[in-house]
Amino acid sequence: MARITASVYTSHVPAIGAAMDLGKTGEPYWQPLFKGYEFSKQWMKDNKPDVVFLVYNDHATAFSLDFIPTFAIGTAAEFQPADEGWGPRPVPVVKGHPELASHIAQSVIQQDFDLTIVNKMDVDHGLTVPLSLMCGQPQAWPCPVIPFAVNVVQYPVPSGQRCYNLGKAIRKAVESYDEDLNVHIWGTGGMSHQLQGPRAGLINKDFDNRFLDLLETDPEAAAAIPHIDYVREAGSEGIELVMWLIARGAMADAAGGPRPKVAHRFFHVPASNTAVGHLILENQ
Amino acid sequence: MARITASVYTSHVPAIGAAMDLGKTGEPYWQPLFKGYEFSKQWMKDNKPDVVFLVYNDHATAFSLDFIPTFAIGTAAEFQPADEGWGPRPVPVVKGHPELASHIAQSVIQQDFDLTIVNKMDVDHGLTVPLSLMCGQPQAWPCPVIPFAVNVVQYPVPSGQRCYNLGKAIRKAVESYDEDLNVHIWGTGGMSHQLQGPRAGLINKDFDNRFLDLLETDPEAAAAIPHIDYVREAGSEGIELVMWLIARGAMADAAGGPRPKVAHRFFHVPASNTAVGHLILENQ
Amino acid sequence: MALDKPYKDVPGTTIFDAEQSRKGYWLNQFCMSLMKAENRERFKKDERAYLDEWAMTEEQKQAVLARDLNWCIRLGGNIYFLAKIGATDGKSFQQMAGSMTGMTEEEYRNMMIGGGRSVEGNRRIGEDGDAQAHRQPQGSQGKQGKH
Amino acid sequence: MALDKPYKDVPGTTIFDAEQSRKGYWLNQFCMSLMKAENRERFKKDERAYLDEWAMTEEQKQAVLARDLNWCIRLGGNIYFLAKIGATDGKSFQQMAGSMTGMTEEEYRNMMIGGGRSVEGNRRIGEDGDAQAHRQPQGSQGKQGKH
Ligand SMILES: [Fe+3]
Ligand SMILES: [Fe+3]
Repeated sequence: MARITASVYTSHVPAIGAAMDLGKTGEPYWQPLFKGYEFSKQWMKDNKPDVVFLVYNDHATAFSLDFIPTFAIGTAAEFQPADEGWGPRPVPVVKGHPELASHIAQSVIQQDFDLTIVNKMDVDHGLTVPLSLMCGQPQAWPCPVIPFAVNVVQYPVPSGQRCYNLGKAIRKAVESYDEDLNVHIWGTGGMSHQLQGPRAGLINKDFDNRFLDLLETDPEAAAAIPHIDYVREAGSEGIELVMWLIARGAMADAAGGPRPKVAHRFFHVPASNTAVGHLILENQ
Repeated sequence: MARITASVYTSHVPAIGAAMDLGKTGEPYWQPLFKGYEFSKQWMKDNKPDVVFLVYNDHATAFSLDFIPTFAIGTAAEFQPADEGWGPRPVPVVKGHPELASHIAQSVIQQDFDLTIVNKMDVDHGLTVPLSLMCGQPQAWPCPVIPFAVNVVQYPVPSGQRCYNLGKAIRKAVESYDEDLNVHIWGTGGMSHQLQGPRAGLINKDFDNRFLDLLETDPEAAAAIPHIDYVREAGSEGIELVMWLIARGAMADAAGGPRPKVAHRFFHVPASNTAVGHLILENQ
Repeated sequence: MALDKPYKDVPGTTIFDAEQSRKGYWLNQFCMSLMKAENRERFKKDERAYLDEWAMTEEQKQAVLARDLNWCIRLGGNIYFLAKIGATDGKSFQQMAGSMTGMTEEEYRNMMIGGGRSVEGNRRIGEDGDAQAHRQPQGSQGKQGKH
Repeated sequence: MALDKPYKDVPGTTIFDAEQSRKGYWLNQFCMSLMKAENRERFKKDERAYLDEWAMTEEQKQAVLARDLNWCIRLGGNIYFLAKIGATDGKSFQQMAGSMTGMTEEEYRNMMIGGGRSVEGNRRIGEDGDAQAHRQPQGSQGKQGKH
């Protein structure tokens, strides 16, 4: 049977991808950030998953205003890195896992989550930057990836509680898949940032660190945070943090199991406009 | 405040649209069917809604396999009749109600239904045939229409219970809209039919009539019917009946109010491959 | 995959689930392309050449050329997609549905006018209704003996 | 419309809700078109002509030509869409975000390196933080007096 063994949380700032693609990771500005992911790259090698279920948001790339799915699961065999206006990132194509993705879609829809199934979609920095941070710059990504896109562009985005409950449903779905697979679930986006208006550049380290604390030890409390608190405290784009709750809800303790082990935690300000948070949790 | 005053249920067979478009409604084959809708056309004039919220399914028209939303709400200003392969039907363009549609989308997403918002979509016979049956052949449809598309093409479709609960959420959403609007909600598709394989042509009058009975007096029981019963008893395309439950869940009695009045009920076999059922319920 | 497929025991019926959808992806996408009048023209002019533009299997192409909808469905086709082929050929949904039973157009039409196919014997594989495998093809074709 | 918009009291912030989305539909769809290299070329060659291909309001076109992102946002633009204009101009997300504050690039960059903008005074309209309306534009431009 397939199992979710770990969850990974990380911000997905486009400038981080650009720094890697342009060979700037050694510059003083970027050095402290990439140092925080050295552990993670080794951890990925030591704990290589068979599949990554990657929760992210599309930034007006695959989905225009013509079509705004609240939750979209990618069931295709592959997904191309998108041209977001600067040209596509020079990273490997993302191979999907159509069988597991379709299985999860079926199971989760039957648990009353109204997914949109997507078979054609380019993936933007929201998905590729976390892969770069966790895997470096390989010729091919180390395993198949199931893209799961959440609408955080047009209000209303799904509530933290809805996301947390979705994580629980995904866990059930994975555990009802016959094949033995080691699955990681990643929640990406955030932490505090605002990219618009006179309030652009907002950073709230206290909120971010409290969120990381809650994620470790009291995810139910994190799930109860209302939208307006994210906007007010963590900036209009800080709302992306709801996506971390999907990954968190898929951990064993959300279903009555033991608390996960904290393998790694890292926090850094700034990357471009954003506070970077990162956490690796392992099911015990 | 806006209110849902009535719900309409009807099959949406493409051949019915063709019969109207080609002037065949007087032929012996079609006469008994259109006779059943004479009451309804008059009723539409006597009870003209300000907006129709029209639940239907797309038949591989606006949505290919690239993109399969479980629930999609149309928030655009207009929707063109689609070319399904025979050329577009010669019917008026469908005007939307972007303000109410967006309001419903926002409210229903906040009630944990994971809608897809659609701003560009052609509408097929699933939407236009019910309009033709209820309104005849006018130069323009009598009021704005909000298209609400449900996936019943690729399994799994949402459960009857999920659809019924969605109806309740839509009702709450409509009632929280400030403007005074008389809203009708329509559930379309079904009744028993199967369009594929050696079992094509299946009709089950007993199932259909019992479904109509339940819809009148015990919608909770109708909502509890599992998928497999629709397939087994009403044919593989009979599953479209789950859409009727969305309209039914939006009636007052689903929220503790009085049972609706049955204004009209009609049943006829066949229209092409399909049993045609039709019901008009009025909130008291 | 441990998910239930309770619909596997319904005779003469293929439920279009994720597995079928994966199998039939390009076949169905080809069908969608026939929603444009230009494409219908191009397809009609040279069916084989048009089909060769799509990443379909050879068997899927053969099934389309043969207009064998049951065959198309076995290969992952879905009736709402396949209907675009019928529309291109000027066929009605009733003609398409009937073609999958082995009945003539008239036989199928008469069955529908007579109240349609009965569900009796057609609920589960192993019963003796007219949709069961051992009773195909239906209509006069069936009476002439299997082929 | 009786739905809550609790986010209306956050200073210097426009939440992209259905109302903004409707207002900005064509502006944002124009931005999406810049994801294709050919379109970026055409836009750069003759911005006005390219804009005139879209059903945008004249004011939306002016706001784009002026590269005034705050103005674009008031007219329904969303930052993730507008970012395609910045990308076409070869600007980074930090340059785009900074441009909405009135600060110079260097001032904004230094604010970020210094830990970013504080939330203190910037939670609600009416407080005295640097994102409040009465303290715009920010940076040296603000010190030179309003214009
Ligand atoms: Fe993001
Ligand atoms: Fe239908």
